[in-house]
Amino acid sequence: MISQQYPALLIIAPLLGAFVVAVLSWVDKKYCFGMAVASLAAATVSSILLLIDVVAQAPEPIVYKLGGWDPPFGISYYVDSLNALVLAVISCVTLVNLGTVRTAVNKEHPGKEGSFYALYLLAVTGHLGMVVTGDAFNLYVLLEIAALSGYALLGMGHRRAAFSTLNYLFMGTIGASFYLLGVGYLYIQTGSLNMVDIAGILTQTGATMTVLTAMSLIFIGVLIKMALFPMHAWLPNAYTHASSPASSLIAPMTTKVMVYVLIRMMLTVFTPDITFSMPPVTETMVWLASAAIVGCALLALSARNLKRMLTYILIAEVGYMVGGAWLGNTTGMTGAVLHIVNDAAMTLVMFLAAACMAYRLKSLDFDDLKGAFSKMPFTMAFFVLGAVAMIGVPPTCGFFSKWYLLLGGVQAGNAGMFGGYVFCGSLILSSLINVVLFFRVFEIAHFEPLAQGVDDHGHPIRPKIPMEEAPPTLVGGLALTAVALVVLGLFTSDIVDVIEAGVLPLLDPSLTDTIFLAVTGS
Amino acid sequence: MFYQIDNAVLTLVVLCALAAINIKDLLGAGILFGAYSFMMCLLWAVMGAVDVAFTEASVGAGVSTVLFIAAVFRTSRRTKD
Amino acid sequence: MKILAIALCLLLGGALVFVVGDFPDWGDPMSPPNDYRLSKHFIENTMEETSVPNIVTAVLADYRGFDTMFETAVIFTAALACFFLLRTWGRRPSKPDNVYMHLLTGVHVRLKHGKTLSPQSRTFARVESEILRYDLVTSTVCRLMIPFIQLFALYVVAHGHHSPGGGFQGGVILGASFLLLAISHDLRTLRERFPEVKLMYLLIAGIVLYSGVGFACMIYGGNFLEYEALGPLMGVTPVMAHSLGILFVEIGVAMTVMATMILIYNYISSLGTYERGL
Amino acid sequence: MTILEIIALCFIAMGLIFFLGGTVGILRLPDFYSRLHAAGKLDTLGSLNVLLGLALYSLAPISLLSVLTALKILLCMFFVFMASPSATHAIVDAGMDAGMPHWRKR
Amino acid sequence: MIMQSSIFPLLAILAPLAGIPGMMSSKNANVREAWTFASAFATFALALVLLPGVLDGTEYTLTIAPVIPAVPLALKVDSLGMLFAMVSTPLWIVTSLYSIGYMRGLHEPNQTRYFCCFALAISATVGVAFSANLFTMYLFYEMLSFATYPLVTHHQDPEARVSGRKYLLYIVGGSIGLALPAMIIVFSMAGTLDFLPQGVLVGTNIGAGLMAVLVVMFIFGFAKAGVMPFHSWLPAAMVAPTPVSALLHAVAVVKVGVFSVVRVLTGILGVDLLAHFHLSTLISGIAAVTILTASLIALSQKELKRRLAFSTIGQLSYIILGVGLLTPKGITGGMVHIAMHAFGKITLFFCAGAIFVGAGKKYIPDMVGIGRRMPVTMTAFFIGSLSVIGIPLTGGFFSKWYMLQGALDSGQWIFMVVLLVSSLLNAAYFLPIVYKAFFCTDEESLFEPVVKEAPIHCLVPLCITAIVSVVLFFFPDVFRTLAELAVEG
Repeated sequence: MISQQYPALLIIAPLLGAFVVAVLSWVDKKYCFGMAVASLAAATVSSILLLIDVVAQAPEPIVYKLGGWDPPFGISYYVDSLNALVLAVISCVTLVNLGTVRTAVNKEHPGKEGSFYALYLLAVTGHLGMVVTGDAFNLYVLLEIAALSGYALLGMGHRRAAFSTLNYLFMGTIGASFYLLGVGYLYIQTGSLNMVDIAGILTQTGATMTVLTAMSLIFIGVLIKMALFPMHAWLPNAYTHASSPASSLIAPMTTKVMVYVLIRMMLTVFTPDITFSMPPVTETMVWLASAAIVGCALLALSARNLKRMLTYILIAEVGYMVGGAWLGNTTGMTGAVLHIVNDAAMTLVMFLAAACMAYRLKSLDFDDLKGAFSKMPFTMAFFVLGAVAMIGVPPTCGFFSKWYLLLGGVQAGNAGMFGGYVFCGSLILSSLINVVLFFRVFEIAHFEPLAQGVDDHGHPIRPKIPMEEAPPTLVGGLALTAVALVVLGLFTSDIVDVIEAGVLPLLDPSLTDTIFLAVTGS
Repeated sequence: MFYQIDNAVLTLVVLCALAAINIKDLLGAGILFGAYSFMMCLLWAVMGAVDVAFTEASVGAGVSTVLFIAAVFRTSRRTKD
Repeated sequence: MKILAIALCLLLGGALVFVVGDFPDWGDPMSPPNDYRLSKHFIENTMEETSVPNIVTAVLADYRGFDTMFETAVIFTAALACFFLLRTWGRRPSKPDNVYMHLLTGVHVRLKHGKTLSPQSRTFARVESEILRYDLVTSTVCRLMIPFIQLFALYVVAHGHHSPGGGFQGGVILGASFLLLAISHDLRTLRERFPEVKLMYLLIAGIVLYSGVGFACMIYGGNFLEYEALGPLMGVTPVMAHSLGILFVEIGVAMTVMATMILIYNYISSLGTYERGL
Repeated sequence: MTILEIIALCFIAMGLIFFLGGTVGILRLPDFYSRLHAAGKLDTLGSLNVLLGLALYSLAPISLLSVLTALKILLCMFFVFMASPSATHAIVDAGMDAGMPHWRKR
Repeated sequence: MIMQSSIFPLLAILAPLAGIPGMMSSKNANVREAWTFASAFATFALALVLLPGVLDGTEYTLTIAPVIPAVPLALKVDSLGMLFAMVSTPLWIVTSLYSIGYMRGLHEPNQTRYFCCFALAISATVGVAFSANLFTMYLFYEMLSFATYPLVTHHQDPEARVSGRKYLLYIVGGSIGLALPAMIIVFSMAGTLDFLPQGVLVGTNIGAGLMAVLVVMFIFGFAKAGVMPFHSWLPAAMVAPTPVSALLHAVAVVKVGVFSVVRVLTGILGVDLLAHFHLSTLISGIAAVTILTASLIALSQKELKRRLAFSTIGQLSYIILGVGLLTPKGITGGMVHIAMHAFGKITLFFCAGAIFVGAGKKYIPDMVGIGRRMPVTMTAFFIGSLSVIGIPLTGGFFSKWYMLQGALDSGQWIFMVVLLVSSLLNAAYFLPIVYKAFFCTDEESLFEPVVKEAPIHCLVPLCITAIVSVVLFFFPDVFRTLAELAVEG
């Protein structure tokens, strides 16, 4: 039965695809792209079919035993609505991006398209694997693949890309080491690596010192990898200097997947009982997220380059998700997961728009954006749509996750967590700052270059800027994703249903045993 | 086994690590890292993890040192900080 | 800044050491890692389930074979990343100088503007540069040693499920033997034996062998990497199929690791041109 | 304690003495070349002795397995005997190439 | 009350959007404007189809998408929404006609963009009118904000840039910074955002303090209503072409703001609940301060469009004041004033534009004697002023009459005084213009005989609206019935 193999297929297809692409790059370069798209499409299809299957049999998760070994002994995949949704989103986003960036790849990596696509597929494999896996150590291995291919993709960029990627490499390695150390501590305490199995043992042992240390190590590691505000310094440089196809892959994917890992660790491994057992910690995390939101929004104000600005907004969005997850109520958690979905789409739109602009403009510094509305009207139109989503205006999807997060914040505040109100305040503030940020870009692209003199009718004479749009494939992909923002927004209730099917059982102690049974069979 | 040997090797591991961090000469750092790996290999072997020790010896003490040295030769021997 | 970093390190290290007090005792048979069903299961059942005496290898390549596949993929990624980042074309001067050495005297001759001597010449040999001299003792001894090293490496690969060792170690040793060749002679010698394309194919073939075995299991009706499914194909019992599957997988790992080691060394030492190195 | 073991222990002890001498030489000799001299010669000899001693030691209850082990150790000896001096030679050669000066008595 | 599902409200919203591709792809200006008219008439017709049903007490509903559980994206045509649609859709036709004359007369660049954004704005306005819940209204409200930005900054010069900034700062800042949190608070308390006749907060344990805070957040949050101190975007936005100003200040933008406030006060917070907490004084007080201040500032403005802008600020607060009185008469008056003021004020703006097209004058002191050269325009201006001041024989009287009655009913005499004083102030800043335009000696006249009326495209619309302003005095039944239906719930 092929339908039982979806969890494996969606990892294996891009992995094998990467190898085939690597061979093809030595045989004939022109087949690389087609092969990459085909394998990623296979993964996307199986992830979507998997999502349908999982939703049909919720809340019981789908368990896939790799090597045929029963869960605690071998590695097993563990797919519930939560990660099935993230899988579908990540695979769709990467597929659309891959289909779109071909011309940009040809322009930016001449002669190395084959290895670019191979690394691209490997990065996708790593991230998908991190989401689908139910094994804490397997997650680390996939983290390595994702990180390594990410370093390679980001490092091959403009002037200072290699150096800023080196910083990324250091921070990424530190983060991964923290995670590994945490898993080691967990193993010492539990003797198991299967997430659900660990959770089962932890409910018996309770929050011992070792478990708490493991928890903090894992969370610190994951927070470094996702670049939450005080640990964010590596991200802006790495993403800014990278080539546009690489950054439009990594930016929508990496931070979101790491947020998913955080949520998975919070809910499945440590269970809400332990995770939210210390109110000061929970409160601190929400404050930290609020600080991240506001701080990064302010840092974004200081940026003079479009891509740098976007990276700071990206980090601020990480704060949204982390804060939502730590609010400690269902609404906030739903908002956080919903924002994973929406932010992946929004970030993709923004970075694809940046890629389109980078294709035609000299650079993405604000000074070089003058006249962009005249030069590339379609790109800019979709950029505006993406910006509107980032600001959080209905009916684009950005509004709805913000809605849930705000609602969760108010609920948390009403439940006595003052941080909830602070979180709401910082969300609103960051939305306002986003308005300023994006309209500053629009102003430069719309008003400048300023008029020279006045014509007979008293109207200013604006310099004629010929239309010079990016290649149709790039703009086409951008259009598709931009429209998807609205579509996602209109289908919010369906997405929320899926999310709640995934999150509610995890938050509900009475259902924990059911999942444990389903996964370990004992 | 003799825990004194363990302790001695452990001390050497820490010393090698500190020295590798602090030394200005990158070539020296690479070689110290090789020594560090070798000490780790000893530790693994003492603890009975022969497979790990084997890997550490071949990868850590062997090939990675060669790669470090090759990289140092192709770049610069001095660190900036 | 540096003080802050040191303080953070000390703080973290202190915390980690402090928590060690909470650990189960070292080697305590009742501690969770030893007492829990996982370790017990591996110790008691590995031989019956996989017919592999070395439990480490069994866990590595069978119970957690999926992890190992991705570790191999990490190695593959590293090689690909080095290719992607370091490989350069067209930066070499159009007509490089060639350096030849008179084998008997060791005198170096530099021919400008790309002129060459006959490759078949018995008295002159082309060398990479005049700085690194061709040393008779070293090169001869290395040429003597390298076959033995490679033999040993193959033994490590093939004997991985009976004694310590396996694909990783064997592959590294195999790769190291070629690095020794490159160091004792020069990069050109290695390059002639292993052109870049061949290495790349080897690199990919290794990991494809691994994941291909896994995929074949899927095609033959098992889960991914469920070697039992291949039993009928290979004509052995399911338990024996595990053992054989592990062997295939280890060979794949060795191929990838070896190719990676050589490739990375080549790219680093030749500055990405894959021409002339250290 | 059998005679074989005593002989083996003698070899091992002798090897350790050579090692000691080599270490003292590395520490005390004045320049690069003479230190390498000590390291190359005495370490090789020391390890040969130790390995030989170990080979004999492992023969003690003689059987196919122990003979095989002894043979493996002898193989190791062979390789050490080949590799160690030529490595020393290569290092000295590199030192000459790099222009490392000789030590001269003042 | 009869509920009936109908696709027409959605069609009415989509009709202007449907014209946009046609406008963008038109090679010829006439074809483009044909598209504009087609979609304008289509929108009006679609709204008109629903009018009889609404007058009979039917409500048309349509759920587009269940975006958030309990808060769907849904449309509802009730009497208040229909009232607003009846104001905005016919005026779009008139404004389009006027735009053509104005834009062609002045040879403005980027006319295609202008007409497209205009259509977008109207679509959003109709959307606000037909929203079934606060969320849907917020959606269209924001859509309107972003659609009008290119209109405000049409000239793309530094002055437009500054105005655009101010516009966004107040409008978007208000909606995201104040209205959205208020909406979240309401939702977290009530669990729904549907507009209900008695408000959604009935039955929750809301206190007077929070209620007052919500009132303030909504009134200031919907900054398009121009309540002081959130008004200064309005004079700044005067840099836009005059038809845009007409759209902004008479039809779409400000009215959407006021309409939103009215909707929230009646449908979300609930009139009875507001009265229960004695918040009438708060709402009306805020409005009264704005009315008086804006009228006084208007007196001192030299530029005609700026004077009209401050007049608008004052008049908008009439509506809020009327509703804030929380008496049936007052609310009816406030709602009817939406319509009456729209027709009066758009006439005035059309006239200002016509003067600019015909004579090139912007400042009031330069307009001495203009009535002799442009008699039609200035007559219309006179009628418009009368309507805005609220003098009988024009529609404006009607709404003010209701509001005065409402103030009497509520027993808050002070607001009656405010209304009367501000009417006097209105007269003080409008009538001198008209007087100077007609009654001056030949020496005083600043105009040569060559100055003629503006093009016919400009004249026809302003005549139409002026006539409608008068007609509304005699036949106000449609708007009055709709408002009364809305008040009765």
